[in-house]
Amino acid sequence: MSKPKVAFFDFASCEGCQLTVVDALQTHLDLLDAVEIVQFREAMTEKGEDYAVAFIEGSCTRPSDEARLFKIREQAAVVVALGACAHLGGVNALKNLHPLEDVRQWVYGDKAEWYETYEARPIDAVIQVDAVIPGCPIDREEFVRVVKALLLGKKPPVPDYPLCVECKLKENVCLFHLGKFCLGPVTRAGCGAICPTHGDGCEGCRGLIPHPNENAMKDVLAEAGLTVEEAVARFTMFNTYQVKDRMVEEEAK
Amino acid sequence: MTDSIYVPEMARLVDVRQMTTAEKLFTIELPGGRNLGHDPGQFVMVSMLGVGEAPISITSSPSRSNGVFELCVRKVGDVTNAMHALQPGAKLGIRGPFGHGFPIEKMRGKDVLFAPGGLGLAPLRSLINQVLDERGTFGRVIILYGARRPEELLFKDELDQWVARDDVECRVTVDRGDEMWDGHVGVITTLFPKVTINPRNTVAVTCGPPIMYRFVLMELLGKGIPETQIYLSLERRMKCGVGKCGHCQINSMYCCQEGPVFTYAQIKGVEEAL
Amino acid sequence: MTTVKIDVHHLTRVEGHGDIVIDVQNGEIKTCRFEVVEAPRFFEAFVRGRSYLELSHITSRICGICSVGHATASLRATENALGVEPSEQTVLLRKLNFHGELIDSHVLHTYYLVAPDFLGVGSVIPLIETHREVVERALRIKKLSGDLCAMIGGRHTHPVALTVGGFTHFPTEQELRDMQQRLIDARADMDVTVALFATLPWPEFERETEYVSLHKDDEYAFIDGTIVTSDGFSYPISEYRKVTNEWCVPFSTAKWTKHNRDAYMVGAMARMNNNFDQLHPRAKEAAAKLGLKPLMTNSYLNSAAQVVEMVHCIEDGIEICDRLLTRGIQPEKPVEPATLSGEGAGSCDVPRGILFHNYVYEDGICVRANCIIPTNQNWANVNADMQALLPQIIDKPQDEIRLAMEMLVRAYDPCISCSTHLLNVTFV
Amino acid sequence: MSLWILDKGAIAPFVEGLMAEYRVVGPKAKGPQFAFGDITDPAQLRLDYNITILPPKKVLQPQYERLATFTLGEDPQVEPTIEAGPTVLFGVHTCDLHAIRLLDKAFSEEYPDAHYLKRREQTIIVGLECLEPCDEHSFCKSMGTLTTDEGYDLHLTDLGPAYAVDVATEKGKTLLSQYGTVREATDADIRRLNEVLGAKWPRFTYRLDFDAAELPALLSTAYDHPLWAELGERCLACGSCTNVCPTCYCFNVTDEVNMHLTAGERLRRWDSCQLDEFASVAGGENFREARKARQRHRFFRKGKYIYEKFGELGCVGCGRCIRACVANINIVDGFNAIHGTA
Ligand SMILES: Cc1cc2nc3c(=O)[nH]c(=O)nc-3n(C[C@H](O)[C@H](O)[C@H](O)COP(=O)(O)OP(=O)(O)OC[C@H]3O[C@@H](n4cnc5c(N)ncnc54)[C@H](O)[C@@H]3O)c2cc1C
Ligand code: SF4
Ligand code: SF4
Ligand code: SF4
Repeated sequence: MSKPKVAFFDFASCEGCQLTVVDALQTHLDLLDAVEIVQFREAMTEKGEDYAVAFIEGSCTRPSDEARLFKIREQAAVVVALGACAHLGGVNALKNLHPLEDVRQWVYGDKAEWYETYEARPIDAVIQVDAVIPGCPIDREEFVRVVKALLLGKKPPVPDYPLCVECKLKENVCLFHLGKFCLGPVTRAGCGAICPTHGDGCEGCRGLIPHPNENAMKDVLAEAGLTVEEAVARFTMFNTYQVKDRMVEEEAK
Repeated sequence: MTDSIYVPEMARLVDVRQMTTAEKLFTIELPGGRNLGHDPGQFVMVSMLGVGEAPISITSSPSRSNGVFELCVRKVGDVTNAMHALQPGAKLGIRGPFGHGFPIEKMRGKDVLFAPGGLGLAPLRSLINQVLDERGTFGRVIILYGARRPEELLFKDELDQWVARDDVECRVTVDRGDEMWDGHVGVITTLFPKVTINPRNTVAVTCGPPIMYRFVLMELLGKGIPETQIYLSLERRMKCGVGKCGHCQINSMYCCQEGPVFTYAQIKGVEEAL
Repeated sequence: MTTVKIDVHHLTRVEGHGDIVIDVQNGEIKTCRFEVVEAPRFFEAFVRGRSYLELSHITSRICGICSVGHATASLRATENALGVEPSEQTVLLRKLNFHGELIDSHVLHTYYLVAPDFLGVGSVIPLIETHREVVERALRIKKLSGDLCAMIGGRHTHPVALTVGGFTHFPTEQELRDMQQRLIDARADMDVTVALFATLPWPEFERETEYVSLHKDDEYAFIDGTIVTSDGFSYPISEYRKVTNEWCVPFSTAKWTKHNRDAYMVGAMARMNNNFDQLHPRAKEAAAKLGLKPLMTNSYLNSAAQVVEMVHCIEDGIEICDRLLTRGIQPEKPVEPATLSGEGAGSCDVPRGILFHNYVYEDGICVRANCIIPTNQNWANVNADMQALLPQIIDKPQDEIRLAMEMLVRAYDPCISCSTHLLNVTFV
Repeated sequence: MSLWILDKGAIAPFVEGLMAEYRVVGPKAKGPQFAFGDITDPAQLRLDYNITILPPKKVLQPQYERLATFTLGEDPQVEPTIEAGPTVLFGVHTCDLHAIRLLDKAFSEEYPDAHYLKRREQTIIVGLECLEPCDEHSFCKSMGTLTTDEGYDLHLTDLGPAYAVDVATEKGKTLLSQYGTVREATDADIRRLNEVLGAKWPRFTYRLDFDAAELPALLSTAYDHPLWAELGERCLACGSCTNVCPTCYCFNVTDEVNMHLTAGERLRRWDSCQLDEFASVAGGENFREARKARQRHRFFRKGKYIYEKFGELGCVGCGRCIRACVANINIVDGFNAIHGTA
């Protein structure tokens, strides 16, 4: 079997996910035996254009990004969204909570019109995405698992169940028992419950599970002492793009 | 042999036949040509190592085993995709047979009405062929088979033989025909008015997609067949096949152990069953 | 007469998107600059409205390479704003975590991004075949530093356990002991690293500029201290604007800065120029082997200075482990804020140079924020260097010019993704 | 078999001795709570614990477990892996002892599970008599699990300065004689033991409004009870209730391969009937799509289905699911509500 050619691309992001890919090599140098990397700007100069698998990091934040995305989609047989920015919009989408003009002027002042920008969005808002590797940043081991699944022609093994499952299986003390807050019950697992394990509530970086009981989650947060605004703010840290419409609807009510 | 119930035995794929665009027929031989020793309606857990495991009904009849058995598999996901990529000679893991199949002894002397829909013919075929091989011990044999389109009909050669036989009343229908199709058109339930039966002496056997059950059951009950004489084969997610993993539970019943064949009486009113 | 046209679209082996544009017509330099084309991300605008507890988690996402640095600077800004004095244990753990990130970032830069230039290849990947032991050593050091970060912060990139006033999770003493041993074992790898980089033919190029960094009298400053410049200026962190003076240029989504001259430099070389005395003795030995001593004025040597800093951080890391183990790890609760309103600035000298975060809070909610990233502070200097270098090499083949320019920009270890979200807020 | 007295001071040397030969697993502090874990220093053992986050089930059926390894290629081979070693499970409360008995049945009936049974066979259980309720959520008295005379090899009862040790099996006897410094119980000790056991009962309260034996019958009338819809509204479907339950044993099985796709392993992981996809099949059908149906399934499993299969209730009253549920779904309140409206 010839090695599949893969390429990495980045849009608005911190490049932490690509860095995590580089990190994955520390323990999985054999990744390089299994795939041929033809483009990875962060780590190499060569630029091959004959890739079959495209890993895309980052959100689409300006109209000119779209053309680049279309081009990638046209070439790649498989497009994988790498990390929360690409999968959800991530922290980039926090700016969508403010009027766009205000955001531009706040940062660039009277030079605002020099810099192109629009509402930050996940990649699948622009092109079809075949698989996602969630997380901010992605989980090293999950990245490797997904690569292996792609090699096998299997569905990527990204869990659909909530974080509480992993957290409980690790036997962590639940943060709600410590008087803290956590989005674990509505957030997709797969990170090994890394935040609760380190004493901090899940912030939802892996996105919501398929049928989250958002109302019950808000009730739980309220009972734990958050105001409605605070509870909503917790949802928006990484999922603004997903929950914003619903927030607007609810406010209208 | 292994001492773990979860570890498959590596069997050899003897033959693969494309049946429709989505389904293939796999002929499989256990090590040493050992007989699988199954009852009609039982299933095996098929392992594609590295990919996973899936329950698949044995479609061949125990009466025709010849040291091999057959599976008719639709390509829908990981395991079935991997199976469809196999070439004859390949190895695949088999555990089983598991579950309770059709109680053929209880059917002897009775009229048997088969009502498979689509891929539902796969599990029923093992029973149909055994009944036909022991034809003398049964009353009437009626087969009402429906598929969505002519090209989705399974086991076409056998269907033709059944239709041709004098001792079998076999009718086939498709939801939508095409220019080549000169048979019956309509959903499977439109075949029912065409047969008259003696309900007391008839056993009905059906298998198909969940939506089909509701309508077929209405017909069967409408014909007066007792609930204890209607058999269905149900599909559930299964991770062990041996009554442990919990996925296949229908209320208190483990589909893999008590089923996959149930009488309508067993599942009637069970909200989770159909 | 020479005509050169170079347009390196999306310079590789750097973090983020930037283009080198050179246009020389008949010997006359029309354009010679580095353009930042990274998509702006607007952090300062969207952290408004967020809780003080979230700020370090959000701003760590400015940069995946120096997320610990951003988180730490952010925490210091918040703590200064809200009257929080972190405990000694917190200070030690943060420093240790910071060292982990610095080693990680420097090994990435020196081994993965810079070394291929000297070995004549386009990336680290071919080196796996030709220089396997070099790659394996790099991976080893990188894994060590990543594991060090994960031991304290919970994961390598975007630390979890760092919070305002302390930590939400602590390493066990056993973990610390094991880590200390690994740091000690890494000395061997560092010796070979120093020897390797001592053999590299650094390009010759001198251009003296102003060097800006943090400074402490009693230690090599990475977190807190005062801002000092090689031109003799010194400011408290809260007056960082007197140094940074930001301005926008049309071809760059990142802003530029200037202080006493038109440009200044930050980063490993700047730190070493200003704080050479505070380096660990073993790091000074390494510097001697690499032929480095203040005042260094060849920007290419920034990468060599990073090697010296790696040695320093490993040695200091070993000592910090000692101090923590002697004290014993206490599961301290984070220090609560004294007030929920106020303004504060925080600063760290992160791998790429001095970094500032500055927030204003009202009732625990951020209402204004400003972050000034090291790479931005270097842009003006990068361009000044490019313009100084070009006439010296203008007669060389275009490919050589291109490579020299790429290497020059890369020597700054620019982190372009972090540098594109700046703002001019006038604090009133 | 017989009763012995082990001074509290002799616990540490006893455990120390065990550690040399066995993996010793016992309750340890985990932040403000407790968890069973490997004892590497007798001082870690917290026999004063109230309840652990996960039940000791995890020693017999680990959260993640390798079932088999395999090689791929022309002639693929698969080998079972049974990971078991000599283990002492130390300090198991009585409700959990009842639960282990139930698991023993579940894993040995019809198709015996060699993976579980091998570990079970290699595990020596030291029980610990509960003298007061773990906390406000315990309802062991209602479930009849607040004491037991089987399911352990040794059983400790705290008599103040010493433990009374009930020796129930040969294995227990050997263990005690090899590593324990004990003396035979005197009549006075036995009197003291009876006093202690007698005094514990009033400290526990009945929390079910009815006799637990009525549960299966009660539930047969409650399939369409409005409670399920109410719970379905509140339930987050996070699976915590079943993951902490000592009698839940459902699992999922997945394969992992190496990078070269030449070999791999088959793994099993705890699964939960509360999760969205648990009962879904190819074609998109989900047979328990609604959260209310999943909650009902849990209640029925605990109060009826398991009983029908094994002759014992599937709930031992440990209260872990109540503690774990962030949405405050309470199985006691649920059962009582059904009883109240039946
Ligand atoms: C007793 C029995 C007998 C059977 N007999 C046959 C037979 O004879 N022939 C036959 O072809 N099939 C038969 N089946 C069905 C067969 O077992 C399934 O189609 C099979 O499990 C599919 O496995 P897979 O790995 O290929 O698919 P999977 O990869 O499991 O996926 C199948 C489909 O389900 C979806 N899916 C997967 N996981 C989830 C999830 N978590 N949530 C929602 N959707 C999901 C996928 O998207 C895909 O479309 C039988 C089933 C049973 C229980
Ligand atoms: S800490 Fe969070 S993820 Fe863990 S169990 Fe509690 S709510 Fe779930
Ligand atoms: S623990 Fe509570 S919220 Fe979670 S699945 Fe169980 S009942 Fe639902
Ligand atoms: S159902 Fe709840 S109370 Fe009963 S045994 Fe399980 S976890 Fe404990």
